[in-house]
Amino acid sequence: MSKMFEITDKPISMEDIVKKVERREAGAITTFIGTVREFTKGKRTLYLKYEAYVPMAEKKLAEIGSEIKEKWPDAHVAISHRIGKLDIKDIAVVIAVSTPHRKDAYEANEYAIERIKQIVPIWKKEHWEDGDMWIGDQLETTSYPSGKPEGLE
Amino acid sequence: MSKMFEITDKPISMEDIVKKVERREAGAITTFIGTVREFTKGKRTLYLKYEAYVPMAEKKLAEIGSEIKEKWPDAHVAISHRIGKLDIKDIAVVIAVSTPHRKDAYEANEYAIERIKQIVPIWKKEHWEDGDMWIGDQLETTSYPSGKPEGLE
Amino acid sequence: MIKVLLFSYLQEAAGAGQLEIDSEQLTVLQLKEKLNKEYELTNLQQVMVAINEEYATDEQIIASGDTVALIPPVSGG
Amino acid sequence: MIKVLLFSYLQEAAGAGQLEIDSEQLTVLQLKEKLNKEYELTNLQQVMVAINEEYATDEQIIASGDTVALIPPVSGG
Repeated sequence: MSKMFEITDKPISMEDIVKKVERREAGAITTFIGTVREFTKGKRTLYLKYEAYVPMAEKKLAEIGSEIKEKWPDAHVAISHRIGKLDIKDIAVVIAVSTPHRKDAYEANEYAIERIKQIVPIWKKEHWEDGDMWIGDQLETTSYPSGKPEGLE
Repeated sequence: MSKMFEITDKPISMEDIVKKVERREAGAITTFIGTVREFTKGKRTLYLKYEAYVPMAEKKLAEIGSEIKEKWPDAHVAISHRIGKLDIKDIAVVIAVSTPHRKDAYEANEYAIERIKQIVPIWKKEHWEDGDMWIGDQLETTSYPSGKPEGLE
Repeated sequence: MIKVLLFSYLQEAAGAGQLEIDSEQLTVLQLKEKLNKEYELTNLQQVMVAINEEYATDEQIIASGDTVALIPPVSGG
Repeated sequence: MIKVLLFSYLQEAAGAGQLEIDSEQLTVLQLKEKLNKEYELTNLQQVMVAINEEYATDEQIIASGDTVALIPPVSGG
């Protein structure tokens, strides 16, 4: 059976992830598709590399699934994150959430991406025309002001 | 060229709609996929029929696109809504929004589905085991308390 | 001549998807009253009207040559 | 023996993805100090530590046989 929460080194098909959450009782499905952006603050990316601590990352993705189940009991969630070399426009992550009511599908989906950026051990290395750098967080610094990821229990 | 806002009587491929908004500058794509739900308040749906005033519906979808462009200038939006007979789990509507920043992609997407339910001339007829009914609005009554769709300028 | 398009339950109630009203000019409200009297379409106060694919108010004028659509509460999405 | 996994820039800084620390028991903070001294890994106060795939605080005890991972600020998604 296919995993609801997975780290993969293969291209991600959004339709496959959506299929994992499709149900006869759920009329609303939201997806978030994170792709590799060419320009970030005017800087041109050539390609990216993602690296993960795979077993822990899959565990943390599943944990996000459990958190969502607590907050939105009717939601079904599937998340796939790709690792390895990704080119511009390649899909890095797909989050699919199905719920009976659409409001929940948006909220739970956004919650998932926020949590991924806080607790899932995945790292991105940007390769620009003039060099490369491991990206430490969404502000593109490598430090956490609080000394640890926000929102961590 | 494929239309960004369309009413179609053919099955909708979510990947096709997503492709319409993919860009090298946009790292975040959200989709909303509305599917035919089998049970609504305990009542079993066998299938649905959607009908539209097609030229006006496409015009109103494009108008929603313009509204979004005003509120979220960086967003690109594509919407396809299917009409005709749909079975359980069939896709009725796909909304895809790409933006450089993910928060906007969620907000603009949710705005689109809310507006569709207010101003786009599409009607759903539910076919249950024990009969059928045109669905007047999301509360499944056929009247608007205010005499016209909310949020209509 | 004004062309009137009907959808959803109104189409079933009238037994036709399209009517032709022989009138040079009338307001949206007057059209609704006419349809109520001549075609027994009820509860039209719940129904929006579009003139040439744009929503219109009860006071707006419909002229010969216009295409009018009766828009019952929508339920797409 | 404690197994220490390194990722991202720490892996490049140490020149290895995995280290083995010959110790029966030490706290997370002690491990960080040890890695700083013996492997010249700097700025470890910004780095989270996971013991057997769970985030741990500086005070938590690491015992021989545990797998520890240094988790620099994450950037998935």
